[in-house]
Amino acid sequence: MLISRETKLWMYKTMLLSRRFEETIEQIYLEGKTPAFNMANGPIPGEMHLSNGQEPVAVGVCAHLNAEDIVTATHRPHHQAIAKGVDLKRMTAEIFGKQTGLSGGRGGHMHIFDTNVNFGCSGIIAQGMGPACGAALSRKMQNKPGVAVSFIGEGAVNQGAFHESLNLAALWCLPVVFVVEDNAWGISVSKQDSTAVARNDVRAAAYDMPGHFVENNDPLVIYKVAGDAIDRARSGGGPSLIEIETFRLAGHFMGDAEAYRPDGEKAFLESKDPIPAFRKILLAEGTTDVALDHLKDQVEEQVSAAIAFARESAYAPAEDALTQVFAQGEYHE
Amino acid sequence: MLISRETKLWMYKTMLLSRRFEETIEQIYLEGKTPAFNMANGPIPGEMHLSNGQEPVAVGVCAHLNAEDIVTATHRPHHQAIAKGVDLKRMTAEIFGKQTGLSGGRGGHMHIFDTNVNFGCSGIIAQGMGPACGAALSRKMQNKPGVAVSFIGEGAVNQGAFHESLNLAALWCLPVVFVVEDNAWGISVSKQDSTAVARNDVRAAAYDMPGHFVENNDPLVIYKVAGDAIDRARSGGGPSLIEIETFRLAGHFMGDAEAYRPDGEKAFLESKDPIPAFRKILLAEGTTDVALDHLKDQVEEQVSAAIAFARESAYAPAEDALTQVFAQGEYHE
Amino acid sequence: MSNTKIRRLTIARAMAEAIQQEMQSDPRVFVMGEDIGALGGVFGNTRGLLEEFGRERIRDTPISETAFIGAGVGAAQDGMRPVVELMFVDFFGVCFDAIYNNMAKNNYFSGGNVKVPMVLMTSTGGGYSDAGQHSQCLYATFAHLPGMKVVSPSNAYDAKGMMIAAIRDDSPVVFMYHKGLQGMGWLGTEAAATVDTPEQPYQVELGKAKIVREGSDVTIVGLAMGVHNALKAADKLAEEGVNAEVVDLRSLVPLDRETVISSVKKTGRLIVVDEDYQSYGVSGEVITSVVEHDYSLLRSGPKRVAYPDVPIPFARHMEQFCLPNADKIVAAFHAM
Amino acid sequence: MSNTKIRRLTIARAMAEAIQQEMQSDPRVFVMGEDIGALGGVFGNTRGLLEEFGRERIRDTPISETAFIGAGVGAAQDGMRPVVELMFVDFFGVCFDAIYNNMAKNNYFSGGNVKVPMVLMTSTGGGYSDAGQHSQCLYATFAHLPGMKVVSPSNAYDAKGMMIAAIRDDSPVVFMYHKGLQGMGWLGTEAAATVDTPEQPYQVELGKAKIVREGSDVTIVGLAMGVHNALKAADKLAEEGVNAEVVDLRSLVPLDRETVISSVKKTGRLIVVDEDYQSYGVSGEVITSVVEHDYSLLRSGPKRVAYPDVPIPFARHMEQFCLPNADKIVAAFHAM
Ligand SMILES: Cc1ncc(C[n+]2csc(CCOP(=O)(O)OP(=O)(O)O)c2C)c(N)n1
Ligand SMILES: Cc1ncc(C[n+]2csc(CCOP(=O)(O)OP(=O)(O)O)c2C)c(N)n1
Ligand SMILES: [Mg+2]
Ligand SMILES: [Mg+2]
Repeated sequence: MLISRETKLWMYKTMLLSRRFEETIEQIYLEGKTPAFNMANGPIPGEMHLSNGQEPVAVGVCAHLNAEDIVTATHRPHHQAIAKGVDLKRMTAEIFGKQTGLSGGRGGHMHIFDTNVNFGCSGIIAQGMGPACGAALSRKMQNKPGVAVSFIGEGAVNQGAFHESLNLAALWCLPVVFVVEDNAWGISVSKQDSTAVARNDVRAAAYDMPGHFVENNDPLVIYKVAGDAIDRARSGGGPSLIEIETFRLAGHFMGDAEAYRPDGEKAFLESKDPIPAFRKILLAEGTTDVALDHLKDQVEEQVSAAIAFARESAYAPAEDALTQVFAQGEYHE
Repeated sequence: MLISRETKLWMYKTMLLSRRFEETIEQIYLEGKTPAFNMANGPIPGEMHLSNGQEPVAVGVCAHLNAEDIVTATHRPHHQAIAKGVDLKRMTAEIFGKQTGLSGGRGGHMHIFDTNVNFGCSGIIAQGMGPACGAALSRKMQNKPGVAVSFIGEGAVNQGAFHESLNLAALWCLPVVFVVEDNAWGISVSKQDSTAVARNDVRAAAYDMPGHFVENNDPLVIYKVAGDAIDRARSGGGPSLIEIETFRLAGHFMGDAEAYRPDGEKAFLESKDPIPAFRKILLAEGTTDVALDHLKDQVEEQVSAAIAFARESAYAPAEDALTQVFAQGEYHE
Repeated sequence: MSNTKIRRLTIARAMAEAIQQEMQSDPRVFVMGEDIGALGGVFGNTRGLLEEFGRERIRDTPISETAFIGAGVGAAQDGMRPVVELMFVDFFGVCFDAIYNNMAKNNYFSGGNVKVPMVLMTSTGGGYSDAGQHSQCLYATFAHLPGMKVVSPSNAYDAKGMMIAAIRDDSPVVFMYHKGLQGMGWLGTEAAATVDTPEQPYQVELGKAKIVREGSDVTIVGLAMGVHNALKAADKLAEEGVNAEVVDLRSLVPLDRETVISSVKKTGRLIVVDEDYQSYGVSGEVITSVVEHDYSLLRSGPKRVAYPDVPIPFARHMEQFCLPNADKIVAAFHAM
Repeated sequence: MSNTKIRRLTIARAMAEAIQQEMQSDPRVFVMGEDIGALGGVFGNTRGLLEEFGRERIRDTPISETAFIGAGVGAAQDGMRPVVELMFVDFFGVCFDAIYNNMAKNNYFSGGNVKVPMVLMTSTGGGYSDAGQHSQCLYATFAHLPGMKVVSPSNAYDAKGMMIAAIRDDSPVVFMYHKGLQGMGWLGTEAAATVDTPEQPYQVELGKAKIVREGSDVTIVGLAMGVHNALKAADKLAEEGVNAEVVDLRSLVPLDRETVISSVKKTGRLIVVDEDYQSYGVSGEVITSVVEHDYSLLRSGPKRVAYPDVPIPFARHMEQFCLPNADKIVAAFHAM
């Protein structure tokens, strides 16, 4: 599979966008949380799971997706959302809990839903997998185009939903691709302390579906492997499982002291940060510094605009908490 | 693995005991249920899942178990219970709902618990698997002998608990063996309509554990394969997965019209009934008809005695329904 | 009696007919679940559908409730209208996250942008010695958690109309059918649930209770099997000259508190019948709804006739000892 | 104040100390759960245990709640006394069968022959904007189903004594700890939960409510965070000359109805505070328990201050709008 220069630049830019977005969110998240760190305070309260370092997965996969394709994401959804084309302003506003947010502040950062690009989340481990199968089934039954991609972490593979969903997808030959972001950690528990096999691609055989493993967080390899799997799904060939080695550069969530990490791991991973690495490749391939800096400027602007939008937006009336429980907007006592 | 004549005779006799027990239960179950079949009536109300045809699995596996070993069984537990040495009289009384039953009538046929031989059940698909891991863990932590065997049906392999339990058992190297009774049907749904692979032994690779498949319901092969797996578990080698092709000669439960079965399947399976087949082998190996008939007589006596015990036992006072909810025997409103 | 033809259906047939008619008129409707195809549902409520609609739209599933109920959510969100069966409500423990954390909440989490028009149908109830993992009602377990409508019919007429309403509803609806009312002879059955049921599609509005017997002396509230026990109790009380009003809740969410309150206004007495476990359940909610609304409505202490807080025993006499019945309701009245 | 040393512990430390002491004295006790090892539990309640007891007895698990909670059941049945953590109660939907159909019922199914001495500890509660899948209480969801004790402490003294009692109990106990009381600064915390806690092991009997403030004008019943809201409301009411009695339920199963009823006998007024969803929940059960016992005890209509029947919103102002608080309790009193 050839990768056009345009696609590579989109990938780079999107990685950058995700990174700059999160770096900015990180700063703002800490507002109101010093001197004493208290999750409940500041303009962005609650848990915050950053995806720094995992951008290659999101862009390598989502480069193959259109708005009509479905993505189910997790508690760590920013990079995936951004790569899928979720409205950045409204997502940011949602993370701030504002009325202009994608759900008017009801969902927050673990519940990003954008129907325009068929993006959804669940904060419960592996629980996007069944819905991804269902969306894929819906397309198949309606004879409508579209594949579903379900992202999960390597910790999620030991959840029953993983097994049930892979079996169902294979049995019904659904257009769905399961992507495991192997960042080596499920909170503080390492992959080897949670999983009986070293690589989850071997588990694909249990469902008679293709399994792939991508090493070293390489966006270009991810692009190729994901492209093949997505093409296969699109053309009626059924599901695939892809596990991708990636890096969690930050803690599990903000505030995580990460004492469980082996010494030196963080520094080592930072030295392998995929964004500078990808920049080097692009430069080596002849893209100019100027061109890449220009992308960076565009990204800065997008992020600033999104943050400004979120900051300037109003909060919904508090009573709106009692709306949108049921489909007519009502709630029933 | 050599099989002693004594073991073979035990296996034959136990298969016979299970069969004759169920044939008798079948008759009694129908008492009070004619002319109109109504599950709620008769001396044995409720659902009744027979295991006719599946006896080889139970005896081939349980031949290797002692009272201290743990078995977790399913909604279809008679053959396993009998092979594990559950008190037949008290089990029968339980199936009749009598006070002398293993649980005084609280459990019934899907909830057979005999602590003397570490036997338990759950009527929920695959939910014996976690407890089997836990019992195995308990032995390991206490440095006490004993392996756990978890029986499930081939329909149960697509339940999340299967996956989670196999991973946990492998990860923690637990002395547990998972035995899948592949009778080709989960109620009315065939294996191929529920499972993405033809044989579940391939799924063992997903947990880096040995997987075995036994064809054609052969008690002697089952004995060998199970023996190896149980030895392995006993000696600290960790878990195994065994799938055994077996035959469900009856309906899913009594009252099942079995319209979903392909024409001729039942007759074909009956022609392969493992009990006469095993008898032939034993005869060929030199056991006499007289000796085998003698076993049969013993079995008849055991069954009659168990049924008589159950019939003659009293029902517990109805108010006993309100006891034994908590460990002190009490219940809390 | 008029000369229009009486068409008595069991609840099982009424449900199947409702689904069939909706499938005929709306290609988005399909059914998923265990043994709902060739078998027609263990409790008969999808019988005949496979023959008419084929395996694409009548999908037998593996025993993977988390995956296929989750798939129902995903399909509903993508524009389909799945009717998904959880064979026994007792099995909710293997798949509840897909139900209560996703099906029920995604409308809210998405600020109303994602609709989940899914029906989860599931069987409830005991009385036929199916023991403690196959006989529960769990009404309150579902009704306690926000975001899903929870309904349970007591007769075929309501079953058909409520199923059609549920399928057409843009909110997720949990449709609980009581096994003892299905009209499946092999389970024993309450004959009074098999009633005249129009052939033409019609809806019974979800969230509205119904006064199924008018009376002035005591209000007996129940749903599903409880309604039949209440009606039988009302007959017995009538022999004593006591005039009981019976309210069929039909729906737990939304709960039609007004109908209950109006009835109690009239009668001044309240008995709640519930086959689900007593504590933290339906009876407490109904009683509290009345007393918090107007403490002076009741002329004597309210009563509950509910399943005691014990797992359901297998033995018939033990189970029957625990189950609500007409005599217990009459006794509750006498104790008022 | 005496000169004995005050030893203020957070609930997190009190729980960890209780487990530690039981592990020291009883080799059958061990801990399983996600991130309970090196991390010491996301909410701090196993901190320090890995260092003392090692990986065999302090077992980090895969994210496989069905398997490891099921394993807890199997180990408990085999003679161990596992303390198993479900990180957030909100996750019960992926593993509830192991809990309510096995852990809770096997004692009964076996006629009392199989004991399941297991503690399932799980975090509850919101207030820090963790949104709708990480902020629930689900008290009634657990308490509704028979066979498990369900308790929730409001302070460190009770937490330690109740944890020790739970570990020593031969019945399964669900130990629900409220995140906002844990004393983990990063979650915000209710300072009043951090109280003097003896070093020596001691038990607080499960199933006994406690009057944490005596009064004569109104009974305010709550548990966990609700107790602190009730106490704050009582302070405010005191300024108006109203003397509120506050009952800390501490346990939902067994539910100490007598203590509540005795209190209402004295005060004639009842307010129930509950952070769990309102309908089909704790408030209905407590109120009904009083009115069915003696309808004449109440001098005015009972009130509930509970979480409305909506998923928990993320935005702080929306969540705070929904949560019970002291002002709402005071307002409820004024509306009586
Ligand atoms: C069913 C369930 N169990 C536990 C959790 C708590 N939890 C949230 S994230 C997480 C770790 C997930 O690890 P992984 O899947 O590798 O994703 P990552 O955080 O590394 O992106 C856990 C255990 C949850 N949300 N859902
Ligand atoms: C979680 C769960 N889902 C569904 C059922 C209903 N059910 C009982 S037996 C059965 C089929 C089981 O098939 P299999 O595992 O092959 O066992 P078999 O009946 O063939 O022995 C089903 C679906 C159940 N008991 N538990
Ligand atoms: Mg991870
Ligand atoms: Mg089978």
